Amino acid sequence: MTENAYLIPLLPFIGFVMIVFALRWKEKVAAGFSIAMILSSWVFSIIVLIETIGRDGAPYEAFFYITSFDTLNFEIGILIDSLTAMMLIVVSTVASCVQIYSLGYMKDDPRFSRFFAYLSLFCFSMLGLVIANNFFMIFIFWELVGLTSYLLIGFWFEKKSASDAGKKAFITTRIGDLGMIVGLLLIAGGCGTFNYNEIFSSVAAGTLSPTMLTTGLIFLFAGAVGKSAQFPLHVWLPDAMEGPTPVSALIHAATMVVAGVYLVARAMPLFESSATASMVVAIIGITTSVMAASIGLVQNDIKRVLAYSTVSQLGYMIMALGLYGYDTAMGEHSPGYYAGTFHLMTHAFFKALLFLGAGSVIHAVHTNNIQEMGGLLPKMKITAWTFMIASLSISGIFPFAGFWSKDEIVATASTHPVFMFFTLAVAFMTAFYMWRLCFLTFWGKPRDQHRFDHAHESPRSMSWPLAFLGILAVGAGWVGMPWLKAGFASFVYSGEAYKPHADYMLMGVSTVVAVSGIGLAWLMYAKQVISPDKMVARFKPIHKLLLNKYYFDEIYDFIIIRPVLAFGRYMWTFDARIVDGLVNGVAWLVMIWSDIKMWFDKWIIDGAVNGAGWVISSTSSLLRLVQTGAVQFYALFILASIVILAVVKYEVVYNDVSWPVLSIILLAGLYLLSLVSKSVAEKAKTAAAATATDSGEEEK
Amino acid sequence: MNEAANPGIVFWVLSAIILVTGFMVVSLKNIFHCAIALVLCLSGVAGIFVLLGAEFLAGAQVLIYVGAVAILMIFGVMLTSNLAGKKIIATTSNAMVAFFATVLFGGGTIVTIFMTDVWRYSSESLPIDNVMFIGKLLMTEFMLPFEVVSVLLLAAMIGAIVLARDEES
Amino acid sequence: MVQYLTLAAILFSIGLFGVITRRNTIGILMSLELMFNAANINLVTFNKFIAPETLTGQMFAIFVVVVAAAEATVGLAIVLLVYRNWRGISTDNFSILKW
Amino acid sequence: MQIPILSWLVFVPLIGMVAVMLIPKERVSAIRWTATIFSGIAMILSFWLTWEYFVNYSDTAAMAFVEGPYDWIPTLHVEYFLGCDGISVPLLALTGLLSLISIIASFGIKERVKEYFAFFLLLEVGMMGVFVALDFFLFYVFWEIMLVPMYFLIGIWGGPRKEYAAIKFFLYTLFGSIFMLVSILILYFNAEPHTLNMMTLMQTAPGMTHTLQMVCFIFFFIAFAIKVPVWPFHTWLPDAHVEAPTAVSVILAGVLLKMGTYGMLRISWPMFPDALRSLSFWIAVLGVIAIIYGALVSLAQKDMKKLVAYSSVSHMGYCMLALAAFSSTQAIAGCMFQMISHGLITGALFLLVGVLYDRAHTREIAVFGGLGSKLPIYTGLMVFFSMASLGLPGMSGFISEFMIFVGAFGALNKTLVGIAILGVVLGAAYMLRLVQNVFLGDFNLERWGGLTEINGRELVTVVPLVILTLYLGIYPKQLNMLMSATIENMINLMAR
Repeated sequence: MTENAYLIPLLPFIGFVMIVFALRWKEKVAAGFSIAMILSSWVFSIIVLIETIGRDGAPYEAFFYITSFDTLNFEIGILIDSLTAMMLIVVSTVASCVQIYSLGYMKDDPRFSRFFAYLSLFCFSMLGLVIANNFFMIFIFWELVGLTSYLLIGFWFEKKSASDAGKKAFITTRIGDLGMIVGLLLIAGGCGTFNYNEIFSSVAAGTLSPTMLTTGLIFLFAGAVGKSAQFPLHVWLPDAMEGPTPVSALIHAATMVVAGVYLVARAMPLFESSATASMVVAIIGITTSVMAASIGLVQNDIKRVLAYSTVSQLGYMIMALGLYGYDTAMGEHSPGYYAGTFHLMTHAFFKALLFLGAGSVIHAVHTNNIQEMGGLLPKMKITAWTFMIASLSISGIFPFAGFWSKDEIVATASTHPVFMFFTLAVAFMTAFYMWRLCFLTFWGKPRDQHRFDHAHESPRSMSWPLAFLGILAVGAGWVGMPWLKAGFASFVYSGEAYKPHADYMLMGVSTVVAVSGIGLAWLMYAKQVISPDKMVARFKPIHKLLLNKYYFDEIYDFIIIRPVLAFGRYMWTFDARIVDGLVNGVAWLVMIWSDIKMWFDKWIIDGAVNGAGWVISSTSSLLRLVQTGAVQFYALFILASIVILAVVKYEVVYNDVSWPVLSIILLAGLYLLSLVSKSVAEKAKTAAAATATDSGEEEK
Repeated sequence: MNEAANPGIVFWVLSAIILVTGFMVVSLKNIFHCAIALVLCLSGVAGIFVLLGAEFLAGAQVLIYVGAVAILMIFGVMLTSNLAGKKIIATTSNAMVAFFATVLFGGGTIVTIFMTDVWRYSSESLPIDNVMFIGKLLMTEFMLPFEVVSVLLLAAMIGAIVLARDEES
Repeated sequence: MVQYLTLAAILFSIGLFGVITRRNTIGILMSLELMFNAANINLVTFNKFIAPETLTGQMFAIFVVVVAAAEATVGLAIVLLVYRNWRGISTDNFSILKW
Repeated sequence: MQIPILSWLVFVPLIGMVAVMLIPKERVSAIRWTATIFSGIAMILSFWLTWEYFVNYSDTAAMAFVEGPYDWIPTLHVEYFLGCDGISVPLLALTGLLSLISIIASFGIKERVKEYFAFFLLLEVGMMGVFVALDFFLFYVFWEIMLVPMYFLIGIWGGPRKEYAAIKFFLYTLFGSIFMLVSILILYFNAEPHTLNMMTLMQTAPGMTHTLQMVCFIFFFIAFAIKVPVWPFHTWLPDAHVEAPTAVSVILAGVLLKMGTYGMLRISWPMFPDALRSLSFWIAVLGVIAIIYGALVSLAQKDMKKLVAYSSVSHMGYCMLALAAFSSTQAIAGCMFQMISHGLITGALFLLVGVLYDRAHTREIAVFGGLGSKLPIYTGLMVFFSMASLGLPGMSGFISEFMIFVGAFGALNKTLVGIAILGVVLGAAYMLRLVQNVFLGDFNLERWGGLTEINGRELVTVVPLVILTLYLGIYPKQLNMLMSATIENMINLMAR
């Protein structure tokens, strides 16, 4: 199966093409086909995973060149190693669940089949991204997932906020992509190849200077920052929640946003060589994590809380990977790589579950605002329980999946005190805001009776995927238990095998932190021992800052978007006024010049011309007499001219006459001509009379 | 050679007739008389042709010019002009100038003829059977011009009919 | 031979004079015939005295006669037409070359 | 002796023009179909030529299908000399395709149909001619031939300010042509023996003194830069595009702009390598300015056509950047790709804007909104080409831009190229703004309820462009193979 792994991304693509060109009008068939395709991909992914485990994670690579310029080859190929196999499973599993879930969620949407087409296209792009064997190809799919994300966020494009969010997502991630291009150009261009393994070996051989490598890696990481919504490009992800909830679950929680993490993990052999770049990665990661978690504390939109939670968790993973790179560069062992990828997987499952659960809730109560929910537990049992399982998981409670992966992250950070502090702070905040969400949504009394009455459990197409993901949210972490001999760590490890060991001390600390977070939330929102309002009042400035998300949007709007737009307008004015004005000015000058010339022409040149014209016209009015219009007269004139010319010629040729003689002859000729004119004048006089007499005679 | 130097008395008589009648053609006021003079003049030219050994041409001259063209002219005169017998100013007002110019032209030409004293006379004589020779030539060497000229005549004929036709008929 | 040529020259001049001065269109045509005949005399003369063996001169003369005949026919037809349109054939009537 | 296919290619449209002129002007549909058939023949010829070239000649850099040199005006050493190689063949095919498409897209023209199509075919003659001429005189003649029909096409069938636009276009181009003529004369008199043969001059011209090279280079550059158009010679372009009828805009963007870059690549770059080396940095600067400037100005546009027009400025800036990186195969190949793909994409965008304009009689972005729900196919196509325009992978624009970045990054100042890459983001910004404001958001049923979906004829014009855009984006290998030998040769020439 590994040889045919290209089928895994290709099947959803077939689904996309079929829906667009053939099945568009048959909604059910379209959805069914799409789901069938992604399920096949899922099955294949499992087979690939098993085969990869069988190979002990040895990479399998196959590719062909699409074209090459000079020595630079552009290739399309697949690389199956443990990381890829794991990603394939994650993506196809979540995608399958989400697609099935969408059957119910999008049931009455007028663009139902289009939704599935987009989802299929996304699955194709995402699977292609993870299966790629070179940076060129990853960049292609990187952009394609961006496109599908754009299309899906703006799926309900009649809403201005949705289309705005789509645009924002696309452009913000594109800013990151810009960095990624530069990074690729620096690294791949420097090495003369795009292929992962060739680049890795080339860098290991020291082709690139350390500065170049560090710069390139930081730029490359910019791509990950954009895609994984890291600080400072995180602003698009919360807005992206305008998209349909399954989309948020699939793209903006489980898969596309982890592409950045995947990229860092994929490029880890490079980061291992650059401590600076790795440190930048780690710092960005933890900054994001803290910032997003703190914003998540106060948000009231259920999906936005989850979005900030996603950002925060992604920051976790990035930090772990960065710390791993740093430690390795420093020659120390670190579980960071394993921790980051492991958390990536578990997070994908429980976050997808959270989103789908949130979607189920929204589906039931038709609002996003958690302040208007409450007490939904009895009405939506499956949703509520799976949601709470996922919350436990994300909070890091034993033995849920999140516990194992988060524990490894804490272990990674444990050697760096500052990171350790913030990591635990984030863990605390995460537990708090997740359980704030749970308590406000499912516990207590309904705060909006009307919505509560309306609420109901979702259809089976929606609840079954929840249940399935719920199982994964519990069990997915068990593959990474530190006591396993050949667990996740040994599978995914890229360098020398890392033997995870159970550090009960750290486990204890993180559990305490998580439980205290949950406890605080319980006190505030379930027991209501501590009034949230009082807390808000006490920390008013901070609360306001957090509620407004540190004013990032406003700041960007103020320092980037408006200036760029204004600059554009200014440039346009510049274009129309100055550049074009210059051209028109030149034209104007030419016009002025021609005006001057015209004056000159009119009075000086025209004067001369008119003078000449006057002379000519008076002469010609004399000569006009010659033009009698009578053919005979012309004949006579010709005859006379022949005679004169003949005489002149004769004299010159035979007699060699001098000019005086000639002039006499010419005078004679002139006399002849004057005779002619005279006769003409007479004729002119008589002509009228003659015709008069003629006609008179005729009448007789 | 001798003949070239002295054309003989017949020539002079014919020349006189031609010139006098020719002058009458251009100067008489009655156009009908002019036509009669033209007939005489052309007959004289036919005589000159005989003198020059061009018997066939002389015949053709009589037939075509005297017989056809002149008669055509007379018909033309009679058809177009009801003034056939009337006297009007025959010449245009250019007459004096024209006369002067023509005299100069003709004089110049004659002077040129006489001044050219080296005519390359041929020693041979005309073929005896003049007419047959012309016939042969027409059918061989001048075949194309002959045909062309036939077409021209035909065209002229048709053209004349078309032009002269009354619109009503 | 010069005598013949002189005769032709004079005849030609007479014809030319006629062409220029005749008022009557038919008169002009007649004068034209005179000029043609003058030319023919020249052709035949040269044929006889300069190149008798080929008869080319006579041939040319014949063609001139034919062409002249054609010209006369067409010319007269035109005159008839003019007559019908202008009710007269005096050249004073049509100085339409002048505009 | 093989068939003189290049001559046929050039003169088939001319025959078509004569045929169109012979048809009575009332028989409108006969005129349309005659024009279609003749440009169709030209297109088939150009495709066949491309195929033949691909099969038989693509591995050599020499001119193929050469005709001549035959003496034409021997006293001036002017020759009739045609030929094509890897850089002209794809452009010929593009010209053939876009001409046919434009003619089909012009079926909606109602007034003075006969003159319109006659001019259009004459325009095609000029375009084809420029790409195959190997004699400077011939080149110049074809170059100028195009001006006349273009002037009338804009000036008669254009929008409200058509006269202004037409005259501006005409004067601008003529201004450039004069410089070109002077430069050609300098080349002519400096060659010993005097010649106008490009192939000969290609060998001798680099031997000229540096000063003279600079003069010639700059003069040629002005002529070509106006056509491209390079900032700051671009101001004719928005006016001409906005006022021109749809099909003429397509040709203008699709082919005419390419003649500038083609001229640079064919003439000034290999002929004056010394001057090129001295000036390449500044050319790159101009390119980067064009990229950023064009994108920023696009961002501020209110008129769709103007937006696309300014995006052309930006996209052709990439070509200039690539040309500045003359030592890199990737850059030059990228430049060729960009020429082709810009022709396809921008051509299609103009067609699509024209489709909407035909129905709505306005092109103002702000008055539309939410068309996505009413016109799904049209929206799909428009979004497709917007994505192609902003360089989405899988479409031809991505390949070219990426190639240019790779090449330029290696050969030029990295900061400069980094700034140029900003254009990618700005490109996304203005295209997405267009898409959002026109197709997304609320639909004004009252005002636009009567809009009809894109019809069959219009689909016929756009779909080939979709296919080619995808084909070149997914499988660029064949086009690359077609050009690679020639490009290698070009680079060697430039490196002299």
